[in-house]
Parts: sequence; C-alpha cells; structure tokens
Amino acid sequence: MPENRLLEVRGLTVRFGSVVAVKDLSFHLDRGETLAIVGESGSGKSVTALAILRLIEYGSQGVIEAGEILFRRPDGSVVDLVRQPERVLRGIRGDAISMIFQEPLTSLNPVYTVGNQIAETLVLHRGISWDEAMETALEMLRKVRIPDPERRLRTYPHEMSGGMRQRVMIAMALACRPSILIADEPTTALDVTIQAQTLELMRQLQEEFGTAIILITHDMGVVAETADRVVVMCRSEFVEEGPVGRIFAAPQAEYTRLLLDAVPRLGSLADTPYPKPFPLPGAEAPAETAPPSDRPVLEVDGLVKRFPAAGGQVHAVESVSFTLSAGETLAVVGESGSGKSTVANLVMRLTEPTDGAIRLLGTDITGLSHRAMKPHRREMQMVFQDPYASLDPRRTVGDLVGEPMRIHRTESRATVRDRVAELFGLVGLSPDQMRRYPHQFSGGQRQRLCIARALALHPRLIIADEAVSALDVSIQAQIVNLMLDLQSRLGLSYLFISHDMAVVERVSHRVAVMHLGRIVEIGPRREVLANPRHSYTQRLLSAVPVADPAARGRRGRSLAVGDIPSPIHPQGYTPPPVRLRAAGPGHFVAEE
Amino acid sequence: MTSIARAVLYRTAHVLGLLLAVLVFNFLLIHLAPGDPAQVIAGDMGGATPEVLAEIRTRFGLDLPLHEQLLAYLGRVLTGDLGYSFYFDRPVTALIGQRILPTLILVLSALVLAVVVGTVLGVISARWPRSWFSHALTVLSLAGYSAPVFWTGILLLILFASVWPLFPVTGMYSGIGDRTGISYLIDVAHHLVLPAFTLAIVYIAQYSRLSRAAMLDVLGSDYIRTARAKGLGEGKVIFKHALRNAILPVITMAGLQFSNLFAGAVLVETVFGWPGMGRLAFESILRRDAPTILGILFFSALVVIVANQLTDLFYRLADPRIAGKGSR
Amino acid sequence: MGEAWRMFLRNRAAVAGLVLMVGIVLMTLVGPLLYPVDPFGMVWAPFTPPLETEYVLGTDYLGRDVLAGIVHGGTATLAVGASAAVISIVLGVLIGAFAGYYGGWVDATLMRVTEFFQVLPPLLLAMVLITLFQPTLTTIAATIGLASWTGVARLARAEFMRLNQQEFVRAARALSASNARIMLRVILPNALPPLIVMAAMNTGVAILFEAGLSFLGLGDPTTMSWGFMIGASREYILDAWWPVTLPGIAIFLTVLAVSLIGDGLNDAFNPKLRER
Amino acid sequence: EPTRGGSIVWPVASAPRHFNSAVQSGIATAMPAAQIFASPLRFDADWKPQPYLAEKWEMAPDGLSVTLTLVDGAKFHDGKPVTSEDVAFSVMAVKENHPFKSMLEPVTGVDTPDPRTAIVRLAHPHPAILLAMSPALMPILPKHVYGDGQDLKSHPANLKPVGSGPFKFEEYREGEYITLVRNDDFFIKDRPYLDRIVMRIIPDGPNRTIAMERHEGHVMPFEERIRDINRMKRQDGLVVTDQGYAGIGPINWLAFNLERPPFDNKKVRQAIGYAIDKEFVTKALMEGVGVRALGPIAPGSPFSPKDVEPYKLDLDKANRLLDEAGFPRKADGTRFTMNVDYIPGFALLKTMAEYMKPQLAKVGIKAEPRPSPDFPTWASRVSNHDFDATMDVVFNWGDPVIGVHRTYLSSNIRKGVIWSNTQSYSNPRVDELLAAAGKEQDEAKRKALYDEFQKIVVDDAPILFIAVSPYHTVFDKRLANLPTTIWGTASPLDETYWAQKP
Ligand SMILES: Nc1ncnc2c1ncn2[C@@H]1O[C@H](COP(=O)(O)OP(=O)(O)OP(=O)(O)O)[C@@H](O)[C@H]1O
Ligand SMILES: Nc1ncnc2c1ncn2[C@@H]1O[C@H](COP(=O)(O)OP(=O)(O)OP(=O)(O)O)[C@@H](O)[C@H]1O
Ligand SMILES: [Mg+2]
Ligand SMILES: [Mg+2]
Repeated sequence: MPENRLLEVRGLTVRFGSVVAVKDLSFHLDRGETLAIVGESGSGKSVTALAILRLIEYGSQGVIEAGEILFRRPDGSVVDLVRQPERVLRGIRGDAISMIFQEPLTSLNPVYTVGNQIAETLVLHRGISWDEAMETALEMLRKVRIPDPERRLRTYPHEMSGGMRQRVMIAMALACRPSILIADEPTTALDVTIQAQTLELMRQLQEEFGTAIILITHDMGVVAETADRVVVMCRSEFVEEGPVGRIFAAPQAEYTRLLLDAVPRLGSLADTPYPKPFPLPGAEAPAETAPPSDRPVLEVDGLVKRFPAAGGQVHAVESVSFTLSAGETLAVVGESGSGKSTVANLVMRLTEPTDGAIRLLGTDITGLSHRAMKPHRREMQMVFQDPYASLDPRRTVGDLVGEPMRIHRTESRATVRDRVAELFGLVGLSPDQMRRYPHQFSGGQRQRLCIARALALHPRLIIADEAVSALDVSIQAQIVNLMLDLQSRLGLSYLFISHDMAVVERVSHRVAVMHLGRIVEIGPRREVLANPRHSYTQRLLSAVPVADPAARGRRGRSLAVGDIPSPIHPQGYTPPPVRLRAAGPGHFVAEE
Repeated sequence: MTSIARAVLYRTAHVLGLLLAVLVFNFLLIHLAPGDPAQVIAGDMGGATPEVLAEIRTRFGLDLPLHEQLLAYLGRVLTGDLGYSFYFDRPVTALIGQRILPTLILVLSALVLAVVVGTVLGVISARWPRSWFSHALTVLSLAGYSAPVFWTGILLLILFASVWPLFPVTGMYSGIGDRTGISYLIDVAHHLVLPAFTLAIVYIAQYSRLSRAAMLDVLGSDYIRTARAKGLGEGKVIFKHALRNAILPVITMAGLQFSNLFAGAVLVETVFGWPGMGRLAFESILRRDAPTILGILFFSALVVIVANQLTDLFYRLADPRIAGKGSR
Repeated sequence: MGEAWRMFLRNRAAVAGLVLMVGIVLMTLVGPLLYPVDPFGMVWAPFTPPLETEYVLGTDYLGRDVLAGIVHGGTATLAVGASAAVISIVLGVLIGAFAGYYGGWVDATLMRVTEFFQVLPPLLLAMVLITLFQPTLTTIAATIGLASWTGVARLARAEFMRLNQQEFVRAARALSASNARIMLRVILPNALPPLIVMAAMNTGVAILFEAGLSFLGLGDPTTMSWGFMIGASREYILDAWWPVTLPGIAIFLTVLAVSLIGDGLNDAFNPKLRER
Repeated sequence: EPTRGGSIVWPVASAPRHFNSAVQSGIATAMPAAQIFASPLRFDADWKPQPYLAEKWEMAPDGLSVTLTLVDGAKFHDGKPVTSEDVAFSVMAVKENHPFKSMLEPVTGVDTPDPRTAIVRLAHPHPAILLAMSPALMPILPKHVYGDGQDLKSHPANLKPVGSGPFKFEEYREGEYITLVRNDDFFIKDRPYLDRIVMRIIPDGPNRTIAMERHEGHVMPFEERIRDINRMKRQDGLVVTDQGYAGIGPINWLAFNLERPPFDNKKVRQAIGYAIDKEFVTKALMEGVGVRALGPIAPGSPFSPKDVEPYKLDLDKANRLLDEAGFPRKADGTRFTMNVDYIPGFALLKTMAEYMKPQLAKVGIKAEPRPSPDFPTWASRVSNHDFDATMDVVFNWGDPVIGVHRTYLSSNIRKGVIWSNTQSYSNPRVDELLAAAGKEQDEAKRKALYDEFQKIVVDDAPILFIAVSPYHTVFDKRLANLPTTIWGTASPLDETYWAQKP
C-alpha cells in the first residue's frame, strides 16, 4: 500500500440475509483527501460506510462475505479491518476513524448532555480525566463555532437546532483527531444555508487536522463543491471512479451520465422567463410552456397566522400577500420553518387564518363554513410532500383516486371508474393497476397517483407542498415534467412550495421568498434568481451548491454561525409592518 | 423560580381536582345505588335497627338537599373523616390507617421487583434477540401474563409453604419474637417473598416484554450506532447509552399501571392473608360495608395519584426532553 | 389486511393460539350440549379424584362434576370477558377518537375524565360498583368494561392524533370530506391494527378480571364460572387439588390463547417485521 | 409436672369486633375474653360448676337467689381489687346488654352486703343461672373502668380490656393478631403456665391447616372442614379432638318459614324430613365424622334426646305425604319450588343447602339454594321472615334456657332479630312446657318436661335437625392439660402448659 494511502477497500461484499447490499466494491482513500461516494437511494452507500467500521454486524445480521479493508494506523502499521477482533476495532473506532451520520437529532443520545457525549470519546481513547476531557470538549465546541460554548456544553441535544447538533456531531467525531472521517449524508437534513456552513466548516477542519474524509451523499451539488475524487455506485455495485472534474465533465458510465443529467442546475434557465421540462432521454425535446394569462385565480391579502406556543406565539405567517394567475406557477421558497406549509394550509383552509383574506376565483373564502367551502374545494387541490404518507395504505388506489368524485358526487357510480381510468392515463399509469394498494407502487408512481387524485375534480389551482422533495433526482425530473405537461394541457395554476432552488427554477414563472413568516422578495423567477435584492435571498442563493466542480470556490461563503432567529414572540408582540418596494417590473423586495 | 412555582401550583390544583372528583363520585355512588342511602351506609348491619338508621340519617344529614349533603360530606373529608364503619365499629380513617403500610410495602416491593427483574430480563433478551433465552422469555412472559394472580398465589402457597415449607403461610409476622430490630425486618421480608413475587409475576412478564421491545428499538437507533462508532464497549453501550432510554417506557407503564398493581394487591392479600388494605377491602365487601369500601377507593386513588406524580418526577429526571415542559 | 392475515398464519405460536381459542369457544358453545351434566348437581361422592370414575376430572367437595363445571362455566367467563372487552373498546375508542381528533378543550376534558378513571384501581372500582349494585352477568361485564377502557382511550387518542397529522388525512380534508367520514373511513381503519391487538389483550384482561371477581365471591351466584370454582374449592386445596387447579388451567389456557393471538396480530400488523 | 414458660400461637378464623363478652356474643370475642376476664364460676367436662372468682356459691332453697363468695386477693390487671360491686355491675351489664335475653331475664338485682359477697336475686327459680356464670357468658368487668356512664356497647375499653383473668391484653392489630401476656398477679397461685398467647387471625382454612402442620400454630378450635380435620388427625405432631363443644352445642338444621305456604302445612315439612338422607349427610358429606342431631337439644347436654331416630329416609312416605298435603306432581314431575337459604361462610351449611337441590328433586320439589353474599344479607332475610327455608347453625349455649327456648317460644317471634323464633312456630303446649322447664329446679323433672317438648317439636317439624356441627380442636401434641371442658377454648387456658418445649 502506498505510503500516503490510509484505506484500501478490496472486493468488499456485504450481505443481509439474502440481500446483497454491496457487491465486490473496491476503492481507496489517501491522506488528506475527500472521497465522495454517490449513488441513488439504496445503492449501498451507507452499508459501505458501516462496513468499514464493521458496525453492520450489530442488530441486523449483516456479514462481510468477502473482501478486505486495509487501514493504515497512525503508527504506520497496516491492518485488515475485516479480520480484526472486536477489541482492536474498538480502539480504532472513534479514534483513528470516526463517523457522523445523516440525522443529527437521532444520532445524539437524547438523555446525556452534549459535553458528556463529546468527553466520553476522549476519556475512552485518550485515557484522560473527565475534567480534562470536558476542557477539550469545550475547545472542540469552540472549533466548530458553537456560540456560547460554555453553556452549550451542559445542554441536551433537544435544546439545539439541527445545524448545531450536526456541529456537535462533527466536534465529537473530530475530538480525537482521527485520520479518517466518514460522513454519511451529513448535510441532507439541513437547510441550504446551514448545509453550506457545515460543509465549509468540515473543509476548514479538514485542513487544520489533515483528516481524510469519505463523504457519502446523493447530492451532486455537494459532491461538485467538496470532493476530490468520486466513487459512483448503483444497485450495490461499483460503477466508476475518478477525479471529480473528470466525472462531471466526462462521465464514462451511462448511469453516471443519467445521474448528472437529471440534476437540476441553478442558473440553467436564465434565458427564459418560462418553466421548462428537464431534458430526459427518450422524451421529446422539451418545449417551453405557454405563458400564463393574467386572470387571477388566487388572491391572498394580508394573511396572518399565529400558533400558541410555550412562551408566547409562533408568528408562522405575517402579512403575506400575493396573487396567482391562471396557468401560472408561483414558487414559494424559504428555509425550514419559514411558514411555507402554513401558507399552503391557509389557502386550502385546512388551518384558520388569524387575519387576512383569501379570494379564490374572485370569491372570498376566508370565513366560509365547512359546507359552504365544499364547492370551492373543487377548484383547488393539494399534492403533498411524502408520496408514501399521503395515500391511505388500506385502500386500493382506484378507490383513492375516485374518492373526490364520490365525496363531491361529480360523477355517477358508473362513470367514476371511467374517469379514474382516464386520470390514470393522464398521469402515465396503466388503468389496470387500479385494484392495487399504494405500497405496491414506487415513490414516483405514488406521486403520480396523488396528482391524479388532485386532478379528479378538474381543479384550477394545485398547491404542491414539497411535492418532489422526497424523490430521487431522476424521478423528481419525471414528476416535474408531468406537472408542466399538465399545466400546459389543462391550464392549471400551481402554488409550488419548495426549498430546492434548482427545481424552483425549472417549474416557476414567479418566485416568492419567505423568511420568518414573511415574504421578503417576490417577482418574476428570472429576476429574483438572477438578480436577488434582499440580503436573505442573496444568502440563500449563494448557499445553493452548484453541481459543477469548475465553479467551485467562486463564491465566497460566510461561516456565520447564527441560526434562524426564532419566530416565537411573547404574547402581545406586534411585528413591524412589512413594506415592499418595487425593484423592477413585478419585482418587489421587503425593506430591510 | 416563578415558573417552578407555577408548575407546582398547577400540579397541586390538578391533584386536588382529581381528588375532589373521586369524592364527588363516591358521594354519588352512595346516592345512586339502589335502595335507601342510610341502608347502604349501614350495609353491614343486616336488619339494621331503626335507631342505627336514624343515627345515620342525622349523622349524614340525609334529609338535607343533595348539594348541602355533598358540601357537608366534603367538609367532613377535609377534617379527615371518611365515614364510619358500622361493621367494624370504627372510623374508616382509623381502619385504613392501620392497613395502608402493609399494602404499600407489598405493592412497592412488587413494583421494584417487577421493574428490576423485568428490565434485566428484557435487556438480556434484546441483546441476543435470537437466542434460546430470548425465545424462552417470550413464551414465559406470555404465560406469566396469562395466569390468574390468585391462582398462581394459591399454587405457590401450596408449593412453598406446604410441600416445601420454605416460606411462611400467611400474614406479615410470625407473631412470636420481638417486634423490633433486624430480626423483625427479616421476619417481615420472609413473609413478603411469596406475596410480592406473586403480585410481581404479571408485571415482570409485561415489563420484560416492554423493555425487550424498547431495547430492540433503542439498539437499532442512530445514537447507539454513534456510540459504537465511538469505540465504546458493549457494556457501556448497553448500560450507559441504551438502558436509560429503554427504561423510559417501563417507567411510563409502571406509572400507568400503578392502580392495577394496587388492585392486584386485593387478590394477593386475600390469598396470603397479608394484613393490608386489599384484604380489608375484601372483608368489607363480604360485609357490604359501603363506607369502608368507599374509603378504600378514595385512599387508593390518593396513593395512585401520589405515585403517578412521583413517576412523573422520576420520568422527568430520566428524560431531559420533557424536563421543562408542563404536565403530561 | 390480507397481508397481515398471511403474516399471522405464518406465525406458529399465533396459529396455535387461534386453534386453542377456537377449541375453547367450541367447548363452551357445544360442550354443554354434548355433556349435559348439571354443573351444580351432585353426581358422585365428594372429593373423587380425576380418572377414577366416569367423571374424568373428578368431583369437588359437594360431589359436583369438575368437568361439567369447566364445560359449562366457560360460557359465563368467556361471555363476560368478551362483552367487557367490547364495552371497554367501544368506550375507549369513542373517547380517545374524539379527544385525539378534535384536540383542544375536547381533548382536555376527555383526558381529565380518562385520568379520573385511571386513578381508581380497576378491581376496587368494580368491587364497589358490584357491591352497590347487584352482581349479575350484565353488571359485571359493564363494570369490568367501565374499569378498563382508559388504556384503550389513550391508545386511540394517540393513534388518532398521529394519523390526523398524516398527509393522507390532510388530503381527505382537502377534499372536503366530512369529519365523520374522516374519522370513520380514513382514520379508524388505519388505527385499527393496534386497537385490535389491544382488544385481544383486553379480552384476556377481562377474563382474568371476571375470574378475580368470582374468586372474591363477587360473581353472579347463579352462574357457574371458572373463577367461582376456584374460589369455592380453595378451602379444600390441601386435600383436593383438582377443583382448583383444573379451572385455573382453563383460565390460563384461554388467556394464553388470547395473548398469543394478540401477539401474533401485533407482529402481523407490524410493517417492520412484515418486510422480512 | 406443669412447667412455666413459652408462648402459643392460636390461629383464629375471624377477628373479634372487640373483647367485651358482656355485650357481644360469638366465639370470636368469647375466646380472648375468657382469657382476659375471669367469671364467677367455671365448669368441668361433666357440667359441674367449679370455683373460679367465686370460691363458694350457694343457691337459696327457694331458688330465688344465689350467694357468691369471692376469692381473696383477686385483682384486676390494673391492680385494683375485684369486689362484689364489680360482680353486681357486671351481672346487670350482661342482663341489659347481652343479646341472649332469656339468659339473665329472671335476675332482678344484685346485693352486695360486703366486698366479697354478692347475692344475685331472681324473680323466679332459674335452672341455668349457674351456667350463665361461665367464662364465656359472664365476664367480671371492672366497674371503675366501665362504670363511667358511657354506653357499654361502644365503650373505648372494649378494645383495651382490663380484666382479672389469667392473661392480660397487650395488643390488637386489626386483621393481624391479638397478643395476650401472662398475668403475674393472677389470683390462682402459679398460674397461668404460659407466658404469652398470640391469636393470629388467619381467615383461610388451608392456611390455618398449614400453619398447624408446620407448628406455626398450636391451638386451632372450631374447625369444621372435615377433610382437613382428617388430614391433621394423621399428623404425628397434632392432637385432634371433638371435646370441648358440649357447652356450645352447635346444631345444623333446616328451618322453615311457617308463615309461608306450603310450609305452614305440617305434612309438607314432615315429607321433606323423610326425603333428606341424614345418613348420606353424616357419612358422605361429613366423611363419617358427622353426628346426627335428633332434636332441639344438642347431644352432650344432659337433656338431649336419646334412642330415637326421627325421619329416617323414606321417599315413598315423603311422596305420599306431599300428595296428601295437596301438592301432586305436575306434568313436569315437580310439585312446587322452594328456596333454601344458608349462612354464608360455613362450608358445611352451604354444602348441605346445595345438597337439597338434587335430593329433594327426587320427591318432586325444586329446591334452589339461595346464596347470600354475606352474613348480614342472610340475617336480614331470615330475621325479616323473607325466606322459605334456611340452613342454619345454632348454639345451645349450655343450658336450654339460654340457647334453646329462644327458637321455639311463640313470645319470641320478633321480626328483625336473628336467632329468635324466625320460623314463626307457635304451639301453646310448647310455650307451657318451656315456661315450666325454665323454672324447674329438679333435674329429672326438668328432663321430662324437655323430653315432651322435644317430641312435640320433632313431630311438628318447624325445624329439621340434621347434624351436630363437627367442630374439632387441633392442638400441638407437646401441649398438656388441654382445655376440653364443656366450654373448650372459650374458657381460660390457665392450666395449659408445654410438656415438651417447642
Ligand atoms: N439492516 C439491514 N437489513 C437488511 N437490508 C439492509 C439493511 N441495511 C441496508 N440494507 C439494504 O442494503 C441496501 C443498501 O442500503 P444503504 O442504506 O446502504 O443505501 P444508501 O445508498 O445509503 O441509500 P440512502 O441514500 O437511501 O441512504 C438496500 O437495498 C437496503 O435495503
Ligand atoms: N400546528 C402548529 N402549531 C404550532 N406551531 C406550528 C404549527 N404548524 C406550524 N407551526 C410553526 O410555524 C412555523 C412555520 O411552519 P411551516 O410548517 O409553515 O414551515 P415550512 O416553511 O413549511 O417549513 P418546512 O420546510 O420545514 O416544511 C414553524 O415555526 C412551525 O414550528
Ligand atoms: Mg444511506
Ligand atoms: Mg413545510
């Protein structure tokens, strides 16, 4: 093994019962470099990571069937981790090789303080006293730039935000200055701005400590921004390997190319004000969709929503106003907790507004009773984020898609079936699948079912709350294309809620940026994305990883440690009024 | 500070509200039961003499309007008067006062036994979920759960008091010998073994299942993976990281089931002649001694409420996530 | 459901429980016709041990046939157990569903009521109610039901709350489905699996409960039941084990069968296990 | 050679309400009270009075007074001397408060010429007056404690009794035990021999049996569970005896409610008498230890009937009588339906009541045992004459005047009072005979009166006498001088000692 090689995996095969999760995988890692392992969900990335530390053997019955994992210890000796006894492995775990996981909330033990959990590793591997370990832990918290580290040392994980928890995980993993850090989707659960900060932090610490990183992710943007080399996996198998530049510029495997094509790239639609489907192989050349009319379908005026909370009220939505025309898509973007879903629920009248008015096709529906609301519900429908959770698992899909017609009695008993079949065809499903149950469909197919159900009553408006966020990129592209197709065919309006800027760019005519319950910027998509005026929008956009290694380092990243300010205010707090000023035609920005 | 004070105040009000509800419920029961309330109260007297009935009527003001009676009743309870047992010819409070301690000893030792043994068994079987031990425990816990407690008690009694006379048959003390010091405690403990174990069996079964499931859950969680990735040994992983999380549902369950445990004591005390409230309940049932039974019901509710509050506190200590929040 | 049923049938212990339960139910339904010996009648010399005469399970202190007691006594035990379980489930689901679905003050109020019943030790509550009212099969079943619905209510509430947040419920609401439709057609079917498991467990608990009451002498005195047999013959246990032990085994097996079924259902409904 | 020292544990089935046997009947109170309180006299196994607190007693020739001379130096447990004042107080206390009204009914007053002499005055001769001075019936209460004007039935001292008997009350823990300790100042020198008596309350029969078998208990009276009695008889370390119940005289019987048809018809009652197989009851149900009861007065009493066998099993005769009485069998083979009540808590009574069902079915009577959930319910039903027939156990309490008359006198038909003439039986000749026997001093004449009385009652059959309750006492074999007099363990255990230390 070359002198600067830390890890060499050869012919690794991992099996869970009858499932082969990783098959004959080989790769290596050199000192100080960052290796990304990419691939779709279920391709075996996490299993590979766990296999290196031999953690698959616990609980589940994973076994390493074949292969070796050679590791150079800090003292220079090389060991095959596959053949080491538990005792030796325990000495390596957390010391020479450490790991961080995707879910920062569930990866920290909820019943121990943060300090305790960091110090534990140090006491274990460094053999130092508890007090000294706490000192070091404090030092580490400072290094990962946690504000007020003395106090944070004594807090419990649940008292921290997701971003902070992930920093704690990093502090814990780096406490013993490992030679390898394995990071399994370390930023997937985080908002883009936090994600950017976290990646930047890891990069800096890597420089400082000289740690080699194995980064597992499915986000090509993150790969492009951070990796030196890339290993691509597909269905448990190795696909290709190479320097990041080459992989992006000249992918050799067909699979890699498909993967890269499906990745939405922010800025790729700067030339048109209209949405545009993804170019997908086998599909016709993507056509631009028709321009929208200016007939308003939805008008929202001064919408306010507050929830009671411990210590006051959550100001979830503050004076939100916008209009949406027929055939138009308004995208609402913003970070987690900024109030996007609340707006959707308010518009759908699933939540009662605290104040404000909602006009649907000219009718004020704000105060309507459940019964009076019923006819209006036919005009607008919703598609939810989680295709797995939004279909009742106990009923056949035909029944589910037909349900709106039964509730609203828009079709006779006999014609419901035909209409369901028609809807199936519309979303690209075969009508003979009607008698199946939701769990017999894939995620993408389920989302099609949800769309079919939403279309059942011939609505004019569809609210899509993170409708594609849970899907793999290739599936995501298909669904987006379907939505655009339906829009041009049926003249639908979409209120498209997402945190993914690149997807937003593909689908929307206009964009509204929400922050702390307010719309801070709203305007034509091209204007807002290319020419953001509000500082928050700018921050948001700069944080979006760009799936292009060549563009790496072009944008300066702040390492600001601040979390989103809390939307919780004491009872009786009056928020400052939102004043929008025009920044261009149809482009408005909140005053700062 | 003020928030703590408010929490305490809230909790106290909550507890008092519950107790008040139990009292009103008791009161209504006497009045809703078929027949003359005076007869119900006299209950045990059989052909209660007119004098006794008259005395009850004046004593309980049964000729007053209902709401005044209720107020008077609540007033009496405030002064510690839970009524008078005409059968035992003694105030109910005095009767219960003598019996509460043995019951608490029995119930608490059974609870501790159940939680400790149940958790240990559950943890062992969760650690090796495919071992014969785990399978055996699953079967045994179902069996322990399915046998009627009084029946198990009778069989254990015959087995361990008559066939193999290892434990005393009945009661709480052997009667001879001094009633202070270590030998006395040993005597009581010796008498406690069979009843406490009998009462605990069902709960050992339940808690072992519960803690097994919780432990399996916890062992599959991300933070256990984190702990292992740190290089911690199995002991630390299980006992420091997993156990404290896995025991939370057991605590919750123990709190919720305290009242069942208390009720189970009635049967166990009856079988083993344990001189507690449960047997008093049984005896007063035989005599249709309504004031005593209602007193016992009230007292048990009180104990259960206190126990629930303690469990809650315990839970808060064990789980920092709910520490700051209001009452469950 | 079909899936769950297949899972259930693959679970050997659960199937054994089901077979046992069917056997017991058949025995209590058909047994009295096939074996029409009066369980209260004195048929032979008292204290005849099992297997010595035509009365294969022997006789009790009065010369009553133990087998007749077991065959005829199961009816009361099972009927009370099942109807008490039904009462507790219906009551618990109703209260829990409303609390979980509507939340807010409805929830607060209903949960207070639940809490109230929770602090009253169930057996004691049942004893009080039966003391004040008369012990008949109906009052006993009602009392047991009344004393054991709180667990169901908590579970139903949690399930309704959880499901109420699910997207498919919000989807139904977005379609203008009425509250009744959502509760009955959308949430309830999805909340059923844990409730069915609980119903099975509650049946076991209710059977044990009935046995306990009969043992204490609070059963219906005109009806033979297993708990009654144990309570009546307990005095003679030292010399005649069978009139106590055999009905105990009957209770034990019945509850075991119910528990096995409940356990099997629990596993069958558990999606984590299903994927294996 | 009696030796001093040691304790005994005495398992008892039920807890006493209190210890004052002057106001409370029943053995639960009588047993501890007989240890705590001394009484004027005690009786040997032959019904002969023996000196106790009274060293001498003298019945006036006209039978209208009894003069008692108290022993010298008797003291209460609090150190105060026992005087004739206390005797006078106690006699009147019993007369006024004890449930057995006829027991001291003729007493008009007690004279106390000097501290050691008490003269009990009677309105008419009272053959049972000496028996009424037994430990179980007449505790001598300290006047300075109980004479404070409070109601004796609820006197606080009832639970902290002060007597002059061989043992002092030490502690009573409700539902657990009663402890009595040796009275070092007992007026009989060197007695008692035991240091301590612990009465453990063990309600469950098997538990009591196990306790005896394991020698955790040493004295167990009033045991009627035949199986366990036979089992303990086979144990080496135990002595099982049926001695000591002659005074109690417990009879199991089936009593009818004569107010209710068809039981107002003598033939129906007799028919039922012929239908019951007493043989089966004593041999099979009572496993051979049963003794037939032949009339109202229990065997063991000098007045009990001998050499008769009323109502031998005869189903044909029973059927004939019922036909004659006008209750022919209906189409379904039955004649009429009746309920059979029984006192709850007595295994044997329940067994017998349950036995009636299949047995009477043989003569076409549908007899349904009607259980009572508890004693008060039963007592309320029977004392309010709301029953058809009931299984009962009634004690003779030594002399017929005390325990027998109450059930047959037409003057004692008193609704609401249990163990009165709840049958509503009324026969003028019986009233006459009982009145005469209650005054008759001459034993032989008295016996003749009772013989006639019994013949009439047996023939009238308001009550069918079935068996003597098979009470047994179980002792640890190492104990000596066991209390086997007519009052058994309801008398002081001052002579009992450990022959062999446990
Ligand atoms: N404990 C286990 N038991 C059985 N199969 C498992 C287990 N863990 C993983 N697998 C299987 O191994 C395969 C690879 O899973 P892995 O978690 O490595 O995917 P991944 O690439 O990390 O996907 P994702 O992006 O969704 O995290 C999957 O098919 C999965 O079903
Ligand atoms: N039912 C509720 N009760 C109390 N607070 C709520 C409720 N629903 C939402 N909130 C709060 O309102 C704020 C806005 O929530 P919302 O779900 O609209 O955010 P979002 O932008 O959709 O976030 P995400 O991207 O995470 O879905 C958050 O602080 C949230 O905690
Ligand atoms: Mg993964
Ligand atoms: Mg949202």
